[in-house]
Amino acid sequence: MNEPIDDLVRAVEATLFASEAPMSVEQLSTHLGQADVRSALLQLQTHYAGRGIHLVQRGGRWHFQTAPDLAHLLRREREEPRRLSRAATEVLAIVAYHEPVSRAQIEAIRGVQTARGTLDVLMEAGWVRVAGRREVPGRPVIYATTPEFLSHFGLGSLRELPGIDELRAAGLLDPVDDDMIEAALGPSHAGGQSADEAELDRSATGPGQHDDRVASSNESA
Amino acid sequence: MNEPIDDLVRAVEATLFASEAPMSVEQLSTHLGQADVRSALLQLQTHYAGRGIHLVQRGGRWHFQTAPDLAHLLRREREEPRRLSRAATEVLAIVAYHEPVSRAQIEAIRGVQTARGTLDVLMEAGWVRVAGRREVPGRPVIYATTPEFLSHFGLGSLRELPGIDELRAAGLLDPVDDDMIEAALGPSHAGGQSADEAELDRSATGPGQHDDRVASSNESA
Amino acid sequence: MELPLDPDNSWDAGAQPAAGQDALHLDIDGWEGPLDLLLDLARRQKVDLRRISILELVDQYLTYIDQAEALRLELAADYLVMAAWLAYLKSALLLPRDEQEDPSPEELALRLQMRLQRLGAMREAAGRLMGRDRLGRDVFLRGGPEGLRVDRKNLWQCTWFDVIRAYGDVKVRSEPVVHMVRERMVMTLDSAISRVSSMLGVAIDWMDLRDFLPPAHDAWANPQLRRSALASSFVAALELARTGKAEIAQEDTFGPLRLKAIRP
Repeated sequence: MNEPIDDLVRAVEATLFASEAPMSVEQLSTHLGQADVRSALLQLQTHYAGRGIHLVQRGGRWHFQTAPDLAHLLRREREEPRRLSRAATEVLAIVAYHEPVSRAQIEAIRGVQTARGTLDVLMEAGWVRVAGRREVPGRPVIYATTPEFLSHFGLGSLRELPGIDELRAAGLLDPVDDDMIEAALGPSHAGGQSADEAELDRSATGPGQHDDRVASSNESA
Repeated sequence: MNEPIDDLVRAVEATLFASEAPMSVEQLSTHLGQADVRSALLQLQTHYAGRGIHLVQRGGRWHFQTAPDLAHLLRREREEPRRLSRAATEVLAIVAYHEPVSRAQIEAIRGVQTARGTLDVLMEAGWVRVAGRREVPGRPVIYATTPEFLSHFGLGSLRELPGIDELRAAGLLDPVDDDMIEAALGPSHAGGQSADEAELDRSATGPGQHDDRVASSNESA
Repeated sequence: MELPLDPDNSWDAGAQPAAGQDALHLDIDGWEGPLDLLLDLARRQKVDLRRISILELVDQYLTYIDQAEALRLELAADYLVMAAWLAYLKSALLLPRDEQEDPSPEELALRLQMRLQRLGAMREAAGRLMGRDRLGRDVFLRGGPEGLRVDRKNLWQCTWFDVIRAYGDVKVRSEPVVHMVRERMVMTLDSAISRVSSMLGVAIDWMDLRDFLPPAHDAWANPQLRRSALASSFVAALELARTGKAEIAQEDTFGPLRLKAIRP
């Protein structure tokens, strides 16, 4: 019934099935005695394309997952994953589309201060990580997405973010330089603190203190 | 490339894939709206028969598992080259020259205590084995080399190990100066003791010590 | 304007009951700051954000703030600051140009529009992101993976030369330090006794012990041998005194030892 399958293809198939985590080409190759697994991966991807299970690549790592159109069958009996607040989803989108970004840049785009807790939630979910510091005065921490972010949202890479090309073409993803931030923040932050002061305040009073406005509201709005 | 697959087959495939435990026909059927899943299961079983994963039924429950001939992929051994420590090399040499030897004898010859781990390493390497017990009080375990030892070091037999005279001729038994002796005897001997005192100290460390005198010394002067 | 305060919970608590301020219901809940409110007002113009009328937007915002104040809603300061800035922007846009001004009111309006577009784009992107087929919600990994295990195995390395060199080292190190006394010329006790007693036999008076030594020439010139002869002769003298064959006398400490035969 089936044509015989290449041994390497079988080995890649079995390895990815058994693995508890997505595997990069390098990891697979190491596990399989330095074999070149690329063509086997593509063969498998094609083979599974119409089936109930798909082989996908997310951020350079490969894994099997159920076909999206069968979600209705599988979602049943499973607890709905907790939903992120609108603030958190916005921050996540900003990190993903603009990465790496500092908190000040996130705040410049959103026009409000961002609770420390919001970024913590995204880091706890494993979608956002600290990606170092920007070498500008104050050396602000910068944030970026993780491979888990790509896996979770079914993205092969950040280039697959919805609408990213259009947004870039429209200049809406241009880096927000510090002067711009200052000018932009002018109106909404005129009453208050600089980002640094806010940061200091926040660390003194505990996380998330300032953000009455952020942690509220639902995504649907 | 692939013929279209029946929706029920796809659903069964995805459900079994995502399930944390094997599922019975009844469970599957319940999960999939009372569908008759038997034929789908058989189709899948046939489909996967030659692949890297198989669909198997155990005690009335179905699940995917790695093809038996690929089970070795689940538990890989990675060999990491490691250099034998100096202590282990010495113990190995002593076993080779004096086999069968007890641990006490090894210690007596080396003049220092030998960590149990050292012999374990040599046994892990496959070069030394337990060769029984010596029929003396305490019945100490005795150690000997293995055939792997000979083959690894390219020896036909232990007789091919160079003898004392050959070692001397090769300069491997050249006299060491006083500093080296003191270093070997440890710091307590640094203060210029007489040879006799040193001798007494040394004989306290264990039996077998003095036999070496026969094979040793440079009284030729 | 005060919203439920739940700073530590960025996860949506689910069905959030609407605040019970029915009397003040002005569709004001849920703004995340003035920019958020502006964006919502701009969306109500039902045109592309790139084509919104900033003047209209400013009016809407100011009206909104007026209403809120009329209802004695407590507005956060930044809403008021934004209102003041927008009022200034409006007047600047309407009044005759002041060429000196930089940035120009048009430039400021453009920046505001850009910020609204930027925020609008991210908000939309967030929605599309959340709507994707998400792992654990829409698509699933294998439920019971066997797992891959890599056992590390040490591949011990050692050469034949390492082994024999190690053995050589052990041998050299553990070899007892043997101090061999080189064979050398000595006067034995026996010969000293016979020499001393025979010389005593012919002596008449006290004799210095040193006079019993062989003459210091040839082999006996060797200082080591002379010392050996002296020592042996001394012991011989003691032995002869013990057996009652000789007398020993010494007048001062470290003075010459003198011997004399005891005649039976």
